[in-house]
Amino acid sequence: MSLVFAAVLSFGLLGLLLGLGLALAGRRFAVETDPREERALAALPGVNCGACGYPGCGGYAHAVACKGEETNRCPVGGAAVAASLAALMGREAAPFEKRIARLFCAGGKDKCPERFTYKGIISCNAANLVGGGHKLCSWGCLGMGSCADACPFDAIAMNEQGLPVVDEAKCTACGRCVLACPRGLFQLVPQSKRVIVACSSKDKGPETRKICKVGCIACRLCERNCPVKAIAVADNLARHDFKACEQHKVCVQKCPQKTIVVFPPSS
Amino acid sequence: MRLFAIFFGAMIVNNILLMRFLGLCSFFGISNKLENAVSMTWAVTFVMAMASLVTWGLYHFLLLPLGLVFLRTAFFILVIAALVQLVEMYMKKNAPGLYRALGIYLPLITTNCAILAVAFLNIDYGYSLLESLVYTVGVSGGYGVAIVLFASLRERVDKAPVPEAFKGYPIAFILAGLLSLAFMGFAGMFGIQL
Amino acid sequence: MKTTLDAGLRLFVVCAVAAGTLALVYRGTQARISANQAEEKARRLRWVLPDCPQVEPRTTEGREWFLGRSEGRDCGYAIETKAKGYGGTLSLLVGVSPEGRVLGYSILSHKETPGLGDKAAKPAFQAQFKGLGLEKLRLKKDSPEGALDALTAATITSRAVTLGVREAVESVIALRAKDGTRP
Amino acid sequence: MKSSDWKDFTNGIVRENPIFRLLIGLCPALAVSTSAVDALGMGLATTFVLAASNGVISLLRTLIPPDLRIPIFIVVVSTFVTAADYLMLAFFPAIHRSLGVFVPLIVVNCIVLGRAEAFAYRNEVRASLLDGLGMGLGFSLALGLLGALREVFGAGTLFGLAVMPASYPPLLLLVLPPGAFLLIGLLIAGLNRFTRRAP
Repeated sequence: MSLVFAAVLSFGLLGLLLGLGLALAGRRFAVETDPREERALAALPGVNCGACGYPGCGGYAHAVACKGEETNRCPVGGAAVAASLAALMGREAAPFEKRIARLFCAGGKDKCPERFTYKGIISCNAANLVGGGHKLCSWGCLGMGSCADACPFDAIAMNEQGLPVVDEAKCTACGRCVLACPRGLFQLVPQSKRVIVACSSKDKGPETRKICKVGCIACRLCERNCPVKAIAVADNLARHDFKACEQHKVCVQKCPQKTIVVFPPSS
Repeated sequence: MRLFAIFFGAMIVNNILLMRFLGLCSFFGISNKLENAVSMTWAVTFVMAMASLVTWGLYHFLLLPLGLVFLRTAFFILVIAALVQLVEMYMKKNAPGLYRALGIYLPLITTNCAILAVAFLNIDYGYSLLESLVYTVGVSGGYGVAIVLFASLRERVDKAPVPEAFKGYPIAFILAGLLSLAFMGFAGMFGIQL
Repeated sequence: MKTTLDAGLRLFVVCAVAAGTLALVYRGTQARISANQAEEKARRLRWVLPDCPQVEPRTTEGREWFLGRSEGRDCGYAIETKAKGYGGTLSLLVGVSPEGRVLGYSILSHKETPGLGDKAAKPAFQAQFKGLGLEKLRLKKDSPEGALDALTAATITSRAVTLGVREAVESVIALRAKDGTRP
Repeated sequence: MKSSDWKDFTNGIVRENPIFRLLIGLCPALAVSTSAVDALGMGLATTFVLAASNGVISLLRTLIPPDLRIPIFIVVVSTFVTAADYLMLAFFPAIHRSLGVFVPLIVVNCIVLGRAEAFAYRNEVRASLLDGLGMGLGFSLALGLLGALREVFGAGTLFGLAVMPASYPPLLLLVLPPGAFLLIGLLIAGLNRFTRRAP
């Protein structure tokens, strides 16, 4: 009988000891999380993409709940999350403008030839390292799809010209593609601004003309003809001021190279 | 010299992951990102060292004298589980970033076969306290070496043109197979056999 | 404070019940297990000392060994030895002839990897040991006059068995010499 | 057999097969599957422990406070494992001799604890028992398949009986640790190929 007794006693005591220890530790190490933070975290999409500038949703939830951070910083969640966070925190939500990732290059295989065929790792970063990229234009899109891989929402697909096409419905402007592109060709542009200069080449005009059929040759026609002066050429490259631009599309007709394009009206 | 042989044998020749197949559950799960692998190694090393110390003491000073050797599995695993839960609470309080990165994997460390196996091997091999500590550090070192190597390889393989069916875990397994083959090459170094 | 105590007590109850059941299972099966083991040992002794009808256990200098007798003459000795195998300790029962030759061995318990190390218990590997004296009891890969082929991919196990058998041969002869009870 | 029961039971065998789909419980799977007999023995022992502990845990689930659940699960599982170990020693000494080191390791087999936490703690006894059996069977089938493949190609025998022609040089790699990794990799790839769904 003593064996059973010894077993029961020793193991039971160990259990008691550990049970008390765990419960006490539970209290001593209790992390007083603000209940609002947990509810805020629940309202967030939980993709931890960091587009709000915080280390993941946990960080943003903490900032909103405890540091009075604006409730519309989560681009992925968009207006819905902004509204629910505001309701949670008892503040009215600030107006929220949906943004879309736009590619500032149109140099597909048909428009900008390749200097050599690249047979290495399928990633733009890798292709970019090999002799400055296999495309004739050292500024343009390499077409290896790193942006598509990086997109957590599958909003980017590569077309047969090797250019990424952004699906406006799926795009949540989380900014992953902006980081993924080694040549920084992606920018987050408000959805209502549909006129984009589809080029990022800072080469001189005659140089660009030889390299790419749709490159910006810095002829400044757009700059002179824009009724509201919303476009200017700097470093041989035209760029819109999206706040001033009122979508007259004059620059689109004037551009001899057809570099300035209008993204199709959002379906 | 004997301590070195135990250490090196545990770390490289009989690597706990690649040769003894212990601790695999977290090995495949967490090795997709390098920094996860590194922080996991620290957590495993810490828990394994503590567990070995406690279980060695428990065995020699409690179980053996009382003749309760048949309870050793229950005793060991309960102590390890409590230990991991304590580490989890401590991390939640003092290192929230690390906790968020490793959240799901902490309970899995409890079920990490390697830790219990090390506790058992320390007893079966009849190691003294010092020897079992050296063995444990060797094993956790081996775990670290294997998982960090594997994580960096896997990050590289994710970019390679892998056929559709092999993407994800299948290619990871084949990678592990090759790594294990490489580790077999260490057999016999310093006279430590496979 | 109450919830802490409550948690402690709950774990106490669960552990106590668990330990209780295990102790009962252990005591319940203990008798049967030792019966199994005793019967198993007798079977192994007969296997290791083939032509010795009576086998008497002996203890000299604290070590237990077995003396095999047939028609009033020694026909062999047997002893248990331990060796450090791949998966853990490996215990052997080794039969030795009066002239110090191996009559046979049997593995009592092992934790070798199934399919690899456990081949050491298979007749093929054991047959090599029959009739070998101390000088030949080595793995071929360990020394030139060794006569034993190691098991593929289980060198540690092969070497452990060899060392176990060697220790048996060396110690049982010495024990027999010191054993004063019978001529 | 209500339809939901059937779903619980088959869930573990195909859709959420522990080894090929959830990739848990790999430790014994790779180590013991060098021969079909050992693999199946291990699988059945695990099934017994899994079903029993699932049942008991879901029986007590109302009494188990959330932050104490892991230690209590562990105690329950280790009790069953040690009991299984001793019962096997008493009644099936032959199988026990080959599975020796792996029976205690069932307690840390991620499936047992995984199912306890994911399923048994949240569902009533009947479903948990079925889930435990299903999972255990899925584990045993996958383990058996692995064991058979490795034994046939690695040692030329199946259940110990010579299957391949004598001239067949056994592919020793399969019996060794690296072979197990490669084999599982290929099997999962094959599975993906047919079911057109990445795990």
